[in-house]
Amino acid sequence: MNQILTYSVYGSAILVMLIGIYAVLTKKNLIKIVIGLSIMDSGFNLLLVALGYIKGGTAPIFSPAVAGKDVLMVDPVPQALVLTAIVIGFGVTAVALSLVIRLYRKHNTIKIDEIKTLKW
Amino acid sequence: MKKLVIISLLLVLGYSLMNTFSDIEFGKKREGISSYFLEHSPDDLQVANTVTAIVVSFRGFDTLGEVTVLFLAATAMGTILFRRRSKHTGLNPQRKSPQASRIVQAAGKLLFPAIMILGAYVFIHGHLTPGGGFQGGAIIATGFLLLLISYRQFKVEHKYVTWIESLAGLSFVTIGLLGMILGPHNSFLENFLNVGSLNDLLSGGVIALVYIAVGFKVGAELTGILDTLINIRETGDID
Amino acid sequence: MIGAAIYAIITKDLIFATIGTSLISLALSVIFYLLHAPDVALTEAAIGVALSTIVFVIAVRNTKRYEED
Amino acid sequence: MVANPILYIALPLFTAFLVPLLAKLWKPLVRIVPGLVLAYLAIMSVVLMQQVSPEKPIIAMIAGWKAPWGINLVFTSFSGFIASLISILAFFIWLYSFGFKKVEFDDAQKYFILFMLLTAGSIGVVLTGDIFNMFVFIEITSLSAYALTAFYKGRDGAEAAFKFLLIGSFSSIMLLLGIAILYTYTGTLNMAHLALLMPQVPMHAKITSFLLFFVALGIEAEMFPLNGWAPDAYSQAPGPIAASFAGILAKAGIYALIRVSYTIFDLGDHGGFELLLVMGLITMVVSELVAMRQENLRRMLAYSSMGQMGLIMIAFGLGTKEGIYAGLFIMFNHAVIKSLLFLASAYLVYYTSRKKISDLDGFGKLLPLTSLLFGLGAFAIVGLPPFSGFWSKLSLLIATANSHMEFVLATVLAVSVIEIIYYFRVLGRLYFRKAHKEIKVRKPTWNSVVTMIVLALVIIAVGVHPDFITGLLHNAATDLADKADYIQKIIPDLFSQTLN
Amino acid sequence: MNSLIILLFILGGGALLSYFAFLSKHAFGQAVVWLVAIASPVYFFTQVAVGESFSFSLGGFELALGFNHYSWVFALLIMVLSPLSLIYSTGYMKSRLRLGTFYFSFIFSIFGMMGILMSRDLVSLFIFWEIMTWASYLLVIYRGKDVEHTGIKYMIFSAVGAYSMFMAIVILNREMHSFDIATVIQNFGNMNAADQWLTGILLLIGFAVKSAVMPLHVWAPGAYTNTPTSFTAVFSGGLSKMGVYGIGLVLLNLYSHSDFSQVGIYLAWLGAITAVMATFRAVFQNDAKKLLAYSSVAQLGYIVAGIGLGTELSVFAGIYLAILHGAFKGTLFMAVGAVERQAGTTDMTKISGLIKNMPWTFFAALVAIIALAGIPPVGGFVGKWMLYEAAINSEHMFLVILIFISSTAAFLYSFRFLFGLFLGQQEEETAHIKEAPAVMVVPMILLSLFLVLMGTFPGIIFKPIAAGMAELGFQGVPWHMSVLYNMWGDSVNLTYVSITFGTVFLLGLVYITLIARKGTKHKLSTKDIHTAGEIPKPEDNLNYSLDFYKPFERVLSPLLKHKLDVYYNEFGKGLEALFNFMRRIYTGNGQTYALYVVVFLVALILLSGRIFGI
Repeated sequence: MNQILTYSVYGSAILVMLIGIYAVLTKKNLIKIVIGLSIMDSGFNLLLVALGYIKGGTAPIFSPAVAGKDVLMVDPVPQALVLTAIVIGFGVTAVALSLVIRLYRKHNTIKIDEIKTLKW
Repeated sequence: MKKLVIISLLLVLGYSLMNTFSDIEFGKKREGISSYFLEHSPDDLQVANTVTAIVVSFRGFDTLGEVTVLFLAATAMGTILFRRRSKHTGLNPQRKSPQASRIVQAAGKLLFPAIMILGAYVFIHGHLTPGGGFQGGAIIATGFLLLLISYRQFKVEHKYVTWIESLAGLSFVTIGLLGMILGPHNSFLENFLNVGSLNDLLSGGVIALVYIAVGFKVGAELTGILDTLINIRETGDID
Repeated sequence: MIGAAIYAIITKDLIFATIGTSLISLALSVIFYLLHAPDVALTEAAIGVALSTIVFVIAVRNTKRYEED
Repeated sequence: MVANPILYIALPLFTAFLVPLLAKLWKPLVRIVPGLVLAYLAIMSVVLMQQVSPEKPIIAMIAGWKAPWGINLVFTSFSGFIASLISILAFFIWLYSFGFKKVEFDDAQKYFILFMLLTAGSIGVVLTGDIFNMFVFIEITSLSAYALTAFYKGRDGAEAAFKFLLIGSFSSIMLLLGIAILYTYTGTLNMAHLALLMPQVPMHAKITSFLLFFVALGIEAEMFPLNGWAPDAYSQAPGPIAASFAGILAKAGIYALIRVSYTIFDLGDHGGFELLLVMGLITMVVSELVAMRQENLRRMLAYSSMGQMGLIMIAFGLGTKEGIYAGLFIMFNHAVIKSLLFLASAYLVYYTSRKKISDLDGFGKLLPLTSLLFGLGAFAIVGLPPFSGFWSKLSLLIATANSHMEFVLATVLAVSVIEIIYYFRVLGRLYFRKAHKEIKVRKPTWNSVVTMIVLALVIIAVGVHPDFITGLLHNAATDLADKADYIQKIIPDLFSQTLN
Repeated sequence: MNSLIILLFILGGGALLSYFAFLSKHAFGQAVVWLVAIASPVYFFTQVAVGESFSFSLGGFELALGFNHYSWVFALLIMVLSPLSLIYSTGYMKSRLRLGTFYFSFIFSIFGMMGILMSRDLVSLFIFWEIMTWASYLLVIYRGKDVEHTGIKYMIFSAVGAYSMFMAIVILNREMHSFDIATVIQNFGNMNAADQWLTGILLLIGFAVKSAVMPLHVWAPGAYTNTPTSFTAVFSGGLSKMGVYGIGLVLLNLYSHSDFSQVGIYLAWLGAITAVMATFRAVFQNDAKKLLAYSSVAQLGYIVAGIGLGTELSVFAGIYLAILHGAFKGTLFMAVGAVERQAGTTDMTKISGLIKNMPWTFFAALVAIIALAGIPPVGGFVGKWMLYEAAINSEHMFLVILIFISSTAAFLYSFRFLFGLFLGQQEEETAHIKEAPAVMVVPMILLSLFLVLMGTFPGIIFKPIAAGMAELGFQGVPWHMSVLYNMWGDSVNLTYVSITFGTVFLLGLVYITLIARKGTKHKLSTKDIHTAGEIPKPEDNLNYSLDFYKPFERVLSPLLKHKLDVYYNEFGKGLEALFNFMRRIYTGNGQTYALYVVVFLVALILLSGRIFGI
């Protein structure tokens, strides 16, 4: 049971990541590429949170309800990391999209293989 | 053909990642620094939300970095889209796109204060309940987003955004530097206030303050980013 | 979620693709909640579902809506 | 308090947040205040470098938490050396861009914000003792680098920045994966603690994680074939930014790579170093050969820069203390010399709106000082005495020879010949050709002249009397080579527990 | 302070000073150059001596300076030749463009040469070697002619040479744990044979490039021709001798006690072949400077042959010829430079009969040519004789033949040089040419007098050479070996021979100037040539110097058809194509770059088993 859960949770997270990478590597559209990057990040976030999950744990908050009791809590560190990762990912996505807009204004296309003034 | 190659590459990659992670049993408790956090967050810091304690205190530096990343993203977008911050005031009559419907406008008007309050609540209570500076800030930004969408002539006053984001950022760093002067270990971002008691609003010492600063900062930052993007057509003298 | 991801990358209409990513985030947010990570869930909901999507939409509006081959 | 490694990060961030407000007070402050801060950091570097020794690193806690629980900034002889190098170089690059007439006020504001953050991020990468924190700083560095690459309107900066971003995103996701693997197996994020717990990580996870780190940081360190972004970014960014890419960004990248492969992982002697060596060799050969055929001066410099990075990787890939010493020496030289070349080339190329090498005929007469300094830089970078580049090349070759790697030795030298050819081709054009016609050139401003002359003086001073820095380099090499010592200095309690 | 350091300081400081002085005012610059030209030899001859040493530590290396008797011989040459050329060039350099660079590089390359000679360890040797190389490179491309070809070719070959030296040096260091030359000599035997051969060959390549030995000589003619002539004098006369010095050092000193010294004989062969080929090429040059350039390569070939043979006499001859060649080739280049400056060209088919216009220059050139051709009153004869003798004694008969052929052919170009430029009938176009200014003529004359002096009192140069040979491990006074010496008995030395010849020569000169001058009264146009019915057009060059040795050229044409140059060029082109191909890796498409990242990662993962050995 646990084995299946392990494989399915991690597997789906990795699969989402791979789908993202696939989009980045094959799609010609710049926005699609950025979407791919963001999917990639989502996959990773899922993976990291899942890694921190502890069966039977509660959210790592010492609310009055749990105060004083000895409770098992899920690992808070991955959550903190994912928090950071999400925000950073958003920042990168925003910058990427503004670059896409600028590229579109300049080249009037958002196909990546038509934008290669700089080469060799 | 190319796609096939790529897919096979990705399969190899996926296999090796899976191979690595499948050894880690899902949902199993592991040893590590997190137990220390779970122990010290309520005891030393009197912070109920351990994630907040980690984000703000144990790994406060990361948060500073994060806030910086957002600030950086806002600045970067301004640079990339050649946005002139100072010249941009007042309404813009040349706006071509149609107004949003009345319903949306009314809903926006109604929801905006509620969203604002929610956002403020979230970041003020960051050390007690789930949520905190980032979440609250993001919620506030959504509120502004609503206004930006529903009222076409709505303008975010850049002066204020700039002031808020700068002051919030400065207060974050200043709190950190004060920690170097006042804190018991003289280290950056160190708590120098009374930590209060667990599950009080005024607990956690500087953590609450930092998260409020973060909330303002993130809210201003995200609003700025959205505003930059929404208004590029008018201001964007992009080559 | 995987379905949303696949949809997001195969659809030619970028607005729909954007909605696909938004769906991913939504699903992710729920999963985070289920994994006892309310902080992350909240963040993902606010940033991933709302802000990210809107940023994508704006970008699409400023460029081209449809992907061409 | 006055001299604390934290200030390397805190002050630039503070300034960056402050700049928009300063703009409202008095506009010149936007230019001046960053300079003052950087000057302070540069002075602080000198002070700290005198305090630090391999036996006594300076460790700064954040929020009063000791390692491995809190994030620490670790200013050792090694990291401190790189951080000092970066901060001092940043000051000079600021000085160079101080005049910067081409940029309007509003842009200047953003320029300095981004530059401060680039500097802070890079120093953060170098100083931090925590691996996730390093990731955050790498992101800060990369984001500001993307924005700065796309800074100028008229150029194809956006294209370069997008490529950079695309590859940079891969870098960050791999870095995150690597961190995730390490965290799940060890439960810690502190580098020293990771290094301590590394033996308990199963081999295949260790290798996957190492490879992910290797590729991710290889992107930052411009390793072939991951360096597609580099020539574009270097050639499209503003001159001083290209200089800081070479002197600051790439240094942070290679530092992270070195730190990961030397300190965190224990794979070095089991193939990690060989991998680094081989990749360095390939990077160097390919980049230098490609540089040979460039028509665009800035691209040529960019490829040459990548070649130098390869050289650094070779040096560190030897895995001996001599190799580390040589690698550090090359890093130092590359930072100073390449900066000089990029700064000088800004006047040669862009202010005249000429990009091709063949357009440079006769510039020696039109811009005598700039051309002279460029020439000096070219002499130094190819390793001719009496300039500083020679000593680093000598130490690298000695280290290579002592590791019994004749093939590497021969390749490095053969590639050096190619390097000489393409640099001297440019020099020949600059000096010994007649100018095409009357070209309007732009005279360097006083501040850029001062910057370039200072860099040139450093090159000559180190070239004539290398003992100025060999002591520091030796300390740094000693420091990096002794991994156990690093762990012990940072987490003494846990270290002694493990021993018992 | 140590006198060696002061000498280096005079040269190095002088170089920098001259650069800045020329930036401010021309006269200042000239003054500095004069100062250096006078101060450095004066200081050298009065204060510096063999045996002084100076050791210091730099960058973690223990470095040592100091002359030994062997390097002293070469130092003498440099310190005579270079200051004279410096003074000469104050007159020679007409254009004031980039004079600062010119003198800086000039003086700096002298600095480099002196440094090489006083280096007692391999690191400082290499440092000075590189300094000398780049300084001379700046002079090669100074005129801006042919920068892409000649300049780059010179730099490539120099760099290849220097770096192979570099490699050898670091490998030696690995084995010896020291850069000190004395230590290397001492412990050399302890090295394994493979390393001995490797380092030996690499070092030889390094030095052979500078002395233009056969497959590595292609840079030389072009570089010698393109350099401003006042420096060519030093370049060909002094700088190339550094290669000779190095070969001597390697073969006779470092490696003398190992099997490796067998290589010497092959080097001798190469030298001899170089001599023959270059001589043939020299014969057919129309340009006087080019002719001298090829002749330099040829002469260096002899010298290398001499040193390569490795017997006492041959080494002695080699060193002696090296010194002599420095002096006479210096003089010749100076003479050509004077002609170049006054007539505007060195093309022998354009000018002729300059003897009347430029008698002093002619005199200097004549003396030098006599030395070159090896005619008794001047030293060249002795050198050649000893070389023949050594070659014959070594029983490599074919080598003797080669050397003999080349020295015979040298007569051809010697004659052509003299005849083409100075003798023959004067043409109207060249009638207005005047003698070069005194600053140029005086150094030339001084140098030619030095040549005469060396021929007349060979002791002044034989003694230092003998001392130098002793340093290399050849005991005794080598010229005793010579048949020449024995024939004249112990008490007779060359002074008498020279005086006799000199007197005859002077009488002849007096006869020519006083009496025979009246000889040719009737004036014929040099262009009045039979054209077999065809009417010569004005653009046809009908000077008699054109195709001077046409029939001979026809005979040799199959031999001369193959130029090594061509092969090198083809090789270069192939490389360029390869590089162009490699450029395509950077396609410009961001996605491709991203793909590289993934491919690279996957490749590493797949190979991880091999990389990490599990």
